Amino acid sequence: MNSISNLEAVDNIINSTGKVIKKEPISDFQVAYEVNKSDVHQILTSLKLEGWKQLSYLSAVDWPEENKFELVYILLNWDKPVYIQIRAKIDRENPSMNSIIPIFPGAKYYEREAHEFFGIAFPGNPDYKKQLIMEQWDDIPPLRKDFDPRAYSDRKYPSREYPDNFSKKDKENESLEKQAKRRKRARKLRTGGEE
Amino acid sequence: MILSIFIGISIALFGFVLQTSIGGINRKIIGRLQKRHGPRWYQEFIDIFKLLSKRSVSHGWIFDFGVIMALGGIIATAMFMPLTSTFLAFENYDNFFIFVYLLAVGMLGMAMSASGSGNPWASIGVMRALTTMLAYEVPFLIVVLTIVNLSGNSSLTEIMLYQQAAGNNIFLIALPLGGIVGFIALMGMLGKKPFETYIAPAEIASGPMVEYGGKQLGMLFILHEITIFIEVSLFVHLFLGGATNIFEFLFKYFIVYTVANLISNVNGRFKIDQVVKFFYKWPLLMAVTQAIIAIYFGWVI
Amino acid sequence: MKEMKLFLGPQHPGMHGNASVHLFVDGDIIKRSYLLPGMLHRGFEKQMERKLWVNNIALIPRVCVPEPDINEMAFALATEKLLKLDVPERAHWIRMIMLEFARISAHLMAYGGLGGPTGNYTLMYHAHIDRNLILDIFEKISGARIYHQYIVIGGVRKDLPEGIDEEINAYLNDLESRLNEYRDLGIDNPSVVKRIKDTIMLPEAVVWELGVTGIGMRSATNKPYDIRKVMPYARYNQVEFEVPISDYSDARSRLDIKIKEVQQSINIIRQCLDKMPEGEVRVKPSRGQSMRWTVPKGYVYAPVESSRGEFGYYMVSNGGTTPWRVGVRGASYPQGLLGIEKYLPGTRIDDAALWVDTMGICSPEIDR
Amino acid sequence: MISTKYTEKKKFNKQEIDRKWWEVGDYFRRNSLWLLMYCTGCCAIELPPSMTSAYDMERLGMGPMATPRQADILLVSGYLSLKTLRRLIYTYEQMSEPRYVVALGSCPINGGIYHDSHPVINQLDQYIPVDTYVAGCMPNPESVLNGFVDLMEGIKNKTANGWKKYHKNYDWYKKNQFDVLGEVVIDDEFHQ
Repeated sequence: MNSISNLEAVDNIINSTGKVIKKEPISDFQVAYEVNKSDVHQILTSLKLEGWKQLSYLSAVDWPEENKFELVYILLNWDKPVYIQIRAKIDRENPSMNSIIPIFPGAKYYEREAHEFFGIAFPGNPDYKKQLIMEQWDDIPPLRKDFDPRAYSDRKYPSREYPDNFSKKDKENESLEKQAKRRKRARKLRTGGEE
Repeated sequence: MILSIFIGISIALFGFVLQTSIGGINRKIIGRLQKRHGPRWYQEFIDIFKLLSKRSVSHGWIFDFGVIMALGGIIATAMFMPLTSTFLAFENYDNFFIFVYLLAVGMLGMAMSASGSGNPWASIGVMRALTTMLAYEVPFLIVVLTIVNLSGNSSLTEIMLYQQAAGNNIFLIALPLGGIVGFIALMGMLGKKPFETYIAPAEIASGPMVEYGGKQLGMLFILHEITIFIEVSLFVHLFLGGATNIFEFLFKYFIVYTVANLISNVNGRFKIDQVVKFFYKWPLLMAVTQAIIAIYFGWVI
Repeated sequence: MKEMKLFLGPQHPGMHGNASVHLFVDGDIIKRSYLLPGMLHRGFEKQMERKLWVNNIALIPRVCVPEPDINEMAFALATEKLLKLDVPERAHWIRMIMLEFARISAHLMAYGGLGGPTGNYTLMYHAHIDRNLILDIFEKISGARIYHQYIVIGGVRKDLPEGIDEEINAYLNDLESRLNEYRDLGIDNPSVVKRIKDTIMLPEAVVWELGVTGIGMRSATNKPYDIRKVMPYARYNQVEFEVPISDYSDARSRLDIKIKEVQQSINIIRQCLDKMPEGEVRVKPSRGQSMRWTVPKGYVYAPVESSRGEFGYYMVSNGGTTPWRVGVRGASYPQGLLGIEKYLPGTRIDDAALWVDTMGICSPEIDR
Repeated sequence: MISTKYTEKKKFNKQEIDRKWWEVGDYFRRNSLWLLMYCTGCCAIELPPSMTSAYDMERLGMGPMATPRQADILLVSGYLSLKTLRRLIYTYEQMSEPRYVVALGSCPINGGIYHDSHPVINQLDQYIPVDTYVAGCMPNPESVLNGFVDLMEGIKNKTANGWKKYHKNYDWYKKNQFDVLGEVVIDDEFHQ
């Protein structure tokens, strides 16, 4: 039950099933592999057969500069305690990835959530298109980097207006007020005059 | 006749006031059991009057009429209830079977009204309430028939007088098994845990009461208080030898209700099938054994 | 009979938190069921991407409300792994005290929550008053009752106050003496046992299929699958404790394990108070002013054993002043969503609320 | 200055009698406030301590109730996502009058810590009238109870009349609700 030998075992399994683009050891109990999109299913299958039976997490990361989404699968084997991150990049335009439900049935709702938050399609998942967390969402998927929740919130929900003299002015706190004024000016300079 | 009706209505009103106050005191006692302060003793009155002062929504005439019918039925039942062995409104009309019959009117009125609301939780609650009723009625009636057989009369005052007569024990002692069955059935009638299945706030959102609000709920609360008054009084009269004066009645009433409440508050509630199985197993067996022992062998303590 | 549709929640006394179980029933038997999540969604993962590393410390406890400290711990662990930062020795022990108290409070809440579905409200009242005393201890340590923001990146916010040891010990003795009372009132109470025994079974195959962790997994597999044992964080490798297990998973055995875990947590806290060294409690994670902290590039997943199972943060940093992506693995995600859809049908209406309670479903962490 | 001229003694007209009865009703209403157990957000975690033995809300005659029809107070405990707001409005309209709304936490006041979050609304009183606010994140049980005592004062002084406001400005509230929620009827897997 030595964690170093466990990491080597993982290395062997993954190298025998697919091509590894990049390997990142993170700690004694965790290792990350970046693989091709086409290899993901095979690697997950062979890992599951070797005892990595639990899908801990499935999600995506947005990389707008590279124009890619990165899918992350995190697996865990309780008997040989190693977390494995399997990462694969997919295109940002019309993103799509075959579902892993046949391998890990527990992925059903993770995939639905990824579709809702990133707009990634998961053919093979019977109802990935249905809405789950949000109701009648009317904008681009919210976890994409180009979505601005501030702007959406300002547009959709009226916010409370406070008059300038809302907070009581205290003689002792004049220094704080000066500080606030200074900060406001700095913010104005930084944002180019916008509030 | 007019005087009798007046006395009868006064008894119903007295029952309401009595049960509401004792219910309030019990809430305080239960509060202490649960390590807290508890509400004021007159809180139940405030709750009921508040409900009557609210505006309410109607769900059609069956919904409204059912509540009124149930309340009327229960008040009519309470009018026949003797308080002591000598004080009652209608002489010779205090037969046990009158109460069994008239209580059903109240139950059915409530069932009708609750189904009239059209809420699925309410119909599940009504189904459960009627099933529970079927479950506890059988053993209870067997025990009561034994009592009727022993005392030779089915009038409540006669049964009371039989127990108070010299040489006879009260039936709780005379028929120990039957007394236990009677008390378990009383818990079922009162809807106390573990037989609270048809109210079950956490499962079916308080069942039949789910759609009631405002005035109808206030009337239901009054109905509920008077029903409890009738049921507990029945137990006092049948098993505890009734009362010779009003203070004895109050004392016995308070003890019975408080014990039932205390037992209720340290128990969980059964599922509906468990309620039925429970009542048709031990209480039924005990009731039948008691009947055989008492009637055929004549072994009465 | 026609299938009837019922809503267990969001406004329903049997439901813990703001979520809704949609039941299609035939008589009393559930035929189909769904959990409708999302009522507590507040865009957490998006919010965290927009806030500085130090600001996030204030935001994260709000992910899971009944047990906020695990969020702080997972976030701190993940960030420290990215920074390759060593936390002072004393901070580890203080963190363990906080985490174990949080576990006790969450278990007491869940155990008292048994009072709702089974109707034994006295149990609920008793459990909540003990939990309230823990909140008072939290208030003394960190200044807040629920959201402590105490476990921060690089240690804990401040040292323990003077004289808290005696208070903690007194409380633990008090609680320990009452555990038997809890058993009598709850899982050993005959009328409650009738409700919770042999219901809501969780066979081992289902555990692996859904990915259930925590008490559900340990009760079904009969193996000590606990992250504190399997891959220890903080100083869990230096304290002695057992992981309660069972080979039969029904509602009762899971609650039994909960009470046993409370006992183990009490033991851990006592050991922590004994073994805790003196010294610093906090180091600065990065250069410069806290508003300009940066964290090196990297991907990391930091798991923590919560009261409901494996709770983890997946964090991606691109070297900036804010996290690039934060993903939260809610511990009750599998049994909450897929479990209710697949394995609740076939049970009775009465059991739905018990599923929500004994599986430890926490809707804020599902919705985020 | 009080006029000393003789005036005929006023007879009680119907309105006056109604007002008197209403005041009697107010006494009962403020001493028996039933909460609706709807935990909309995270402030609900401080409700069990204030309801159960530690602070014992039942002293004040308050208690939790299972269904909206029976309840008097709609307790908005914390932030409201759009999805919850829809259910909250359904619930509010089901409650029997007079009904009161108490908002806990800073999120219903101005958005609080989620002021720039996409699914969370910023201001509750745009959609339903609020009688009492209890600020704080999260408010202690003491302040929660204090909020309820404030509401009782409000009922006594007739300032807690949000439900009347809702009737009076019904169109305005409906317009706001419609603006933010869009379609009222939802059609998805969960609402077949």
